[in-house]
Amino acid sequence: MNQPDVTIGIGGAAGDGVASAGNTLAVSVARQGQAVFAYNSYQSVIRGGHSWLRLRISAKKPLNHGDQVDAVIALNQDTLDRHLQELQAGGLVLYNSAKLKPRYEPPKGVQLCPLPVPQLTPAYEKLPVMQNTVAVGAAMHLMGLDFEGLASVLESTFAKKPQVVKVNVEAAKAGFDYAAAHFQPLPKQLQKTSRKWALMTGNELMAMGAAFAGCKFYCAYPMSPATHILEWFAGHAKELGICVRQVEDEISVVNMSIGAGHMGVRSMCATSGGGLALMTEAIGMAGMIETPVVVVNVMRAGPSTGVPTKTEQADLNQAFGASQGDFPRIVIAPLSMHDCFRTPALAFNLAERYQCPVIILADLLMCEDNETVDTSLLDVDFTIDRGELMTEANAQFDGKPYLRYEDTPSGISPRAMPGLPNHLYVSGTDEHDEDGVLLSDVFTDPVRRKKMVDKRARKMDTVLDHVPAPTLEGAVGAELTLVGWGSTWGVLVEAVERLNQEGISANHLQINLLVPFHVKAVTDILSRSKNIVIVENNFSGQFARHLRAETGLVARGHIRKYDGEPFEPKHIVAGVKEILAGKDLVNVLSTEPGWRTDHPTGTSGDWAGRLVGAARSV
Amino acid sequence: MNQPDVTIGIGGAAGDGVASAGNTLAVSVARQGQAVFAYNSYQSVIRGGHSWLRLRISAKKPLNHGDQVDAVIALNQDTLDRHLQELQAGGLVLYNSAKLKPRYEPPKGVQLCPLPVPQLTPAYEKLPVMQNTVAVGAAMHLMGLDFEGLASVLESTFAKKPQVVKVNVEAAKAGFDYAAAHFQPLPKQLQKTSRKWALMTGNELMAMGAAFAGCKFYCAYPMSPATHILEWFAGHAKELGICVRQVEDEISVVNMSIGAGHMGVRSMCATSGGGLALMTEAIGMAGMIETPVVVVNVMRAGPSTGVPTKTEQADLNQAFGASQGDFPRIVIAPLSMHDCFRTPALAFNLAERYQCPVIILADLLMCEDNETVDTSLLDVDFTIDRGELMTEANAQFDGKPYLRYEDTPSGISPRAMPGLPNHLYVSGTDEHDEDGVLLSDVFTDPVRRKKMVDKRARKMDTVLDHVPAPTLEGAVGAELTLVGWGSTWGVLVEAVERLNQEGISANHLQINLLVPFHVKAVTDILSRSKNIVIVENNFSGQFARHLRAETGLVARGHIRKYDGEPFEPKHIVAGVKEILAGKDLVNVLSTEPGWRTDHPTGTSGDWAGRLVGAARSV
Amino acid sequence: MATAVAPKKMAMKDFKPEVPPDWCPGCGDFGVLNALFQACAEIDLPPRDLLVVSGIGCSSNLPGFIRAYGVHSLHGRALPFATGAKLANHGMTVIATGGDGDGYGIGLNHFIQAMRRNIDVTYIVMNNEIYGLTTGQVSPTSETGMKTKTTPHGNLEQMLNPMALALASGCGYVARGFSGQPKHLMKLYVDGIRHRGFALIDVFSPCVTFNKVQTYEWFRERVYKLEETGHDPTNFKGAMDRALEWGEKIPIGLLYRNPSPPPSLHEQDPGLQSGVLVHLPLGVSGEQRRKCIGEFT
Amino acid sequence: MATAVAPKKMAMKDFKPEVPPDWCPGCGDFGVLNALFQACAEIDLPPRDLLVVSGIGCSSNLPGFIRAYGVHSLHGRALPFATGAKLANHGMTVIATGGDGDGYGIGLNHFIQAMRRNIDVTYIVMNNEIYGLTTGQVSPTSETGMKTKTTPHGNLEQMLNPMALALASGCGYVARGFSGQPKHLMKLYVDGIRHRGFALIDVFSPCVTFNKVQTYEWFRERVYKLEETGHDPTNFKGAMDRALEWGEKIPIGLLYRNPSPPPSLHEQDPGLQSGVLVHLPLGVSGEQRRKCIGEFT
Ligand SMILES: Cc1ncc(C[n+]2csc(CCOP(=O)(O)OP(=O)(O)O)c2C)c(N)n1
Ligand SMILES: Cc1ncc(C[n+]2csc(CCOP(=O)(O)OP(=O)(O)O)c2C)c(N)n1
Ligand code: SF4
Ligand code: SF4
Ligand SMILES: [Mg+2]
Ligand SMILES: [Mg+2]
Repeated sequence: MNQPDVTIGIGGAAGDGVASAGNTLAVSVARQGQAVFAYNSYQSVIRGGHSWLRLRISAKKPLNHGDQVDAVIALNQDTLDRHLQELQAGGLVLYNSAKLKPRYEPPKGVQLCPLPVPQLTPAYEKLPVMQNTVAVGAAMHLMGLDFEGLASVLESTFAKKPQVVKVNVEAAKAGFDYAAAHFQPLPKQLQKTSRKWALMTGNELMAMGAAFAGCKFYCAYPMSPATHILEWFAGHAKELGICVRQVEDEISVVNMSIGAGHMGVRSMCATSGGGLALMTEAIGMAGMIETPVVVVNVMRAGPSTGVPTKTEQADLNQAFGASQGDFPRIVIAPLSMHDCFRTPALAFNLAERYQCPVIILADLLMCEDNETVDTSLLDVDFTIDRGELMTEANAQFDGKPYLRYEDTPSGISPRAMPGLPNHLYVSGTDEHDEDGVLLSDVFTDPVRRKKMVDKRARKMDTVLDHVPAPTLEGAVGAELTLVGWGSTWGVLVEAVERLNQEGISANHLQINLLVPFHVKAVTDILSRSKNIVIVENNFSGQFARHLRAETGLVARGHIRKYDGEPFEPKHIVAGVKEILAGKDLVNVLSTEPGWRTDHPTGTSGDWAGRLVGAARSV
Repeated sequence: MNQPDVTIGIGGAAGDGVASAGNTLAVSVARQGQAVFAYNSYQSVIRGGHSWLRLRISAKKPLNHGDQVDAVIALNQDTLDRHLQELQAGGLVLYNSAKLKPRYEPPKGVQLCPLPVPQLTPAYEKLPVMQNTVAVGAAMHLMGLDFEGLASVLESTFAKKPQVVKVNVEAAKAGFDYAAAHFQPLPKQLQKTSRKWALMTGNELMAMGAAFAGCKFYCAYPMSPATHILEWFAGHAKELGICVRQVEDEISVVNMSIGAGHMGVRSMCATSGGGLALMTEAIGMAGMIETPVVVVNVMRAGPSTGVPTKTEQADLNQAFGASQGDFPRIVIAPLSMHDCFRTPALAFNLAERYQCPVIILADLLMCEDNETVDTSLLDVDFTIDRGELMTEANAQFDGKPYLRYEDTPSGISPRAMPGLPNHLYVSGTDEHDEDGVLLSDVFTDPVRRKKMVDKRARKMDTVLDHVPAPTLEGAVGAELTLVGWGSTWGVLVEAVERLNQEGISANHLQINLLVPFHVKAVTDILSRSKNIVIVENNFSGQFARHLRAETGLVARGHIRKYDGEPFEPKHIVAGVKEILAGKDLVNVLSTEPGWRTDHPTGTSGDWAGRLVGAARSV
Repeated sequence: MATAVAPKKMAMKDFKPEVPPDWCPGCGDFGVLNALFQACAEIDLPPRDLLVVSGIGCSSNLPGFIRAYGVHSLHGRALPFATGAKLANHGMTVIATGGDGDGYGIGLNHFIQAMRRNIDVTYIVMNNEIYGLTTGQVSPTSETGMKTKTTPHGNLEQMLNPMALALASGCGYVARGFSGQPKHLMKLYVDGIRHRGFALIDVFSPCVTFNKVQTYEWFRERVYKLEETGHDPTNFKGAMDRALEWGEKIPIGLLYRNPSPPPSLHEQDPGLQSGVLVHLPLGVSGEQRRKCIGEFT
Repeated sequence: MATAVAPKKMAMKDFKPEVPPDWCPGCGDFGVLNALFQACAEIDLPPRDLLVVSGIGCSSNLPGFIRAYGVHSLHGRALPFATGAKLANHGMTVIATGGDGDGYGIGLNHFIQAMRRNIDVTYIVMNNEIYGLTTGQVSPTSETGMKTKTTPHGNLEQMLNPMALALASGCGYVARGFSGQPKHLMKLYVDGIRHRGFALIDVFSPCVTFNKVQTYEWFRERVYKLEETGHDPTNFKGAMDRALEWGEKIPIGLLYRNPSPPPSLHEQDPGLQSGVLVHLPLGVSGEQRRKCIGEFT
């Protein structure tokens, strides 16, 4: 980390244009070779409320959104009031002085940067959102970047309305120049590079990765935070020749996806927890009829409807326990946004090779937020392994009856694509024999029943050979091993660096394949660890339990978070210190002043006359 | 076990009257103070096929169906052919000599007992099913019982048709007398006692137990093997004042049940695995809005549709992982049929005290089969604990606003029955504050969010105080501890006796409360055990995994079965011996000759021309 | 009961909550809610005797915005929840509310079966022909050809017709309102709540943020009141004709009311003949118990 | 492809499987199946081009009893499975089969949406007005008052009317047959399979074991053929009138056929314009890839 990084927070109400200002800024810095990691904390209202977008920007790719803002762009008074206090010496806040005024004393050393927007752009009078453009222009300067990147972004954004381009570019330039003339630049100045970044969300990466890996059928029912996968697919269906359907519910979604997978296309669907609950019955069907299907679950804070706009990692139990009975399934949790891009390809290969359902456990943090990914990592040809699939191109007919569920040594039975001559079969969710004929309709047949259970289960024997085992990151022999799974990878990498800087020697193991589990590899690594600390974004420690069930390993300490906000490096560092001081479980909490919320009925504040009806008699 | 026991197998096709003959016999022996344990192996066809009902009869209550038949009543030729070979010296087979003829040599010492039915009852000519009555009469004699019990049963069975009573009683008597005159009685002769037994299935016991414990709302969608709970309730709804509804699907079932529970009635529903999958989303809702509801899952052999008429214990993962996120739930597996009767009362008390969903994990074996239960164990007043429920009778209004989700020290928030004055509230599946107002709609509120998760979770802290910990059965310090859960209790009790008789010192721990888990009590017991052997009726060892996850304990050996047929004591004894000989996993299999099935397309036999279409070209 | 409550005439304000709705300014659902306040006052229904159950969606936030007992259940499950609640305590008035996605998408099966079942629940559907809360995807009531985030080339499916489905499913009270006509809507509510049995009130309730086609203006140009045309709501075939009308002119008002409605479910259910379930003593008498056991001896 | 197959005229025997159906002797489903053999032969459909998808129930065992590609899926889910299959390979003929519980109970939502969606699937429902496989519980099509194992005091719900629902849902081919009239039924199948788009054929298929009311005789006394009455199946309102008929006389035959049917879903879906999905090359071209990435730079 020899490159400086700057974190800018943009806040406003829904409708104030937080997202678009953030996007303009992010793409502009990306065009100057900066990498970005964004985190947007927002509210489940369509208009109004508060939205707080943090962009961490650096020439060296940031792996998380950091834990300290350097600059704030306040689009409304509320933002100014909430977040001013979060800044530290050297930090600054940009705001439209014609509209907003700080109501608190800024922390020591924090620079107030009022922008006289009406003077800077005449367009403001009719288009109040021009204040955003001015502020973005100013921010570019204060970070030490050039103006050109921003101009080119504004040009492409408004490509269809040339007059608007001009006004915006002028306003941005005015902001840029005004900042140069009136404000102190940030202490950390960014360096331009020539790297090419694409700014994308995990959802977009997941969708694009799936399409590149041969997904031909995508079906979904809208559900946050997975909806954008559907929207990306819908927008690209025609040009890429993919059938994309929104249907009546998640039950229909998964059954259609399995139906399509059964016919021989690569088929995927996505949802979040409650939708996955509805899909579980059919996931068992896919296990039983041995149909490849990929089901993405973008986790959000539960239980039940929970907090739809907040992140969590608490659906591992659900994925593990999806559907009744024992059957082969694979569960993978991508570790980063780039991993969101690669995971569908892996999932399809495994689903087709092992003819079973594959569940991808992603989460809101990685799927809804934006990150820059090196474009060269995206422009790749995925290896496509369709497993033992018999098509018109490769099928041999030897005159022998075709056994769809043949009891082979590997447990994998060559699968004929329906429509093939000489390979008729029936796939049934009842227990069936090798030829597909139901065993459930005979009186009883313990021998054949057992044979078929064993055959299916045997397929899992070789999965681990096809998925690299996790490896220890950092120094072997460190005092402390942090263990995480899924999206916490980026925050843990940085936490480990900081711990080491602070003299606490730590290394790191991140798990992506949850079922089946790399028992041997993980045990080998962790049994050599001096102190294991498991970090996960849920209440009960679902992964810790899974690890113990699989390997018997018990951690020395646990750091958990289930307050809706994601981990930041500082939480982990603080948690580790508490554990080293003797605690075994640390539930960390986000407590930034900006996150203090005025509860509509004020449970912890003043009650009088505000509580839902109950206080009045009926 | 100083009382002899006799096992009679009755076999025939669906439509031959196997069940009614078995029922007549069972109730007749019960009226002479004999206890019965029945197991019916049947086929998922409505007519034809084969059905094989085994009744184990003794003055001392048998805890399982045993592993050896002493006598066979063959209602058709198929039964005679299949099951004759299962008999051992001293055994006998009864059949209608006018219709059937043994086609194999009987095993040595087995008595053939042909009944010349047409001579014994003139009614046979018009009513072929009279052969059953004759055979049952004969069997009564051969076991050493009186005729009276049988006569009284026939009288009550045909109470509405007096002519039929006469004919049946005469036919039964003729069979009884013919046997006395022509056949050797069974070597083991039963002794009459004066105990009172009710012959019931676990489903009936579960339904009745629920009704006695105050269930006022029962809703279901038919699904084997849980359907009979619905049928019992439907038959008793009117007289007992219970609302019983069959509705469109399991999603509707569970949501209605929760709706009813929310209003303040004790509400239950039941299904099997695939239905439970559909219910999982709403189980999470009950957890979040803190509504008591009891959900019964009668497990059958899976995965997916699986083998609907066969038993298994493979839905533990599903129950544990039902729905997304972390929330309090309770999972209980009854240990016996009598326990099926008691469990709903326990479940309701826990559900209401802790305001959470309770899942009862029963299985086909215990729920569909008949067993005698001492009537004095059924005629009891259950203690009803409604927890902190505020009704018009007990609610105090102190003028303060009512907080439905008040953050109390126990985590339990007093629950007002809707309709109460001054206690209006909204229950939402979104995260909400103490007053019920949504937290998900505020910007973010890490502090309150965490508070509410903690509050809900804290409720589970005292559950273990209200459910007795499991206790070790048998000699402390035995060489071997068998550990089972749920319905295997009865077979394990007998297996332990036999092992001890054979000089293998063993004791036994049976678990009924799965979530939360009696970690301390179980660890205390098992950490003192020399060798743990876990017995469970599934492929992957779901309980063994659960035990390890909860306690870290790993067994020396595992005995598993997943062939559709239930464990018998002999399987356990044999399994233990293999483990003592060094194996760590023994998958036992039912291999009685009677269970050999002629597969419709003969996977393991002759193929020619029988296989589904594939062999012919299209 | 701790506090005796003097009977009094309810007014709109008695139903207005402390928590202000967080719908977008101008959202049609405000009109739906206001008319409901009025209808409840009109019926003189004490809030404590009212249960409002919803699913998930913008519209389904409604129970949080009315002073009554409320449940904000799962997406698509308002009707089964409401059915269980009504059967458990048929002394309470039960209203179910939700959106077009909630009721006609994921919850469609329950909708149809609830009508067949004739449960005494009033169902108010805020039909904005879009998925609002998830920010603008196609709904079952979106018109064919409509471009949404998930149908960028236009919706290929035929619009679902809730009026015709309700008639075909034996619903005894079938009405449609428009949130831009709150007085008219209020009347439909009052009659619907008073109707013994299932009552459907589908309400055109514009989503000002995501549906730029079916706006207030769009509806205002098209809707006409059946009450002003001499339509006979007891004539089933006439109602079906009106139900199929869509385009230049769209009818609102009471399409159909069964002139001889069958009893509602709770009036017939054998188990409910002994009284309101929540008020029955729990468990069974010793005599009943022994009778039940005796059947198995 | 290994073996070249000479085109030939299909006969009933080509569809008869080696596994004999295990329905109860006399079950109506035998007639349903036989008529299907005939229809497939009539259409001259090679078994390998036919996919038969069912749910769970006695009736849903059908795919095991016909030589074709088959799927015996989940209870209530035949239509979504069939829809996914058809969209993945629209070169195949897809027939979905099942029972009244499967299609009109647990699967009702999918049924209605499939009709709106106009997926080119022929749906054959063996309607015995009872749950057969689970041994005799009430079904959505059981008559009001019917006593079953779960309605010992009589069914309280109104019978679901699949014909009226199909019409209200925009189904372009709505027919009803009787398994006791296999020739007539066969003709309905042939036309239904040939219909471009969703086709419903509801078949009265008596359950001889559990439905002692709606027997062969019961139906024989009541059914009459629309084809013999001059009924015009292209007249929607006339069809609705017929759909509502139930009692002494019950119509069978083609109730409705849309005279100008819209294209079916696979003909319109933007993603399917490049061809049959299963035959498209997997993945995307380098050019397409770079275009997709470029949108984010
Ligand atoms: C099982 C499940 N699937 C999906 C969602 C996500 N979701 C929430 S609201 C909604 C649709 C809202 O549309 P509608 O019911 O029309 O209500 P509106 O917001 O338009 O008022 C969806 C799909 C969910 N909450 N649960
Ligand atoms: C999710 C689920 N719920 C319940 C069942 C049990 N089940 C199997 S078939 C059936 C109903 C059968 O009725 P129908 O569809 O009319 O077919 P029929 O047997 O009458 O032909 C039911 C409820 C199931 N298999 N899956
Ligand atoms: S998004 Fe639409 S439906 Fe939702 S609150 Fe806003 S205007 Fe209303
Ligand atoms: S139970 Fe009924 S539907 Fe099922 S096979 Fe027998 S007759 Fe047919
Ligand atoms: Mg809507
Ligand atoms: Mg049926």
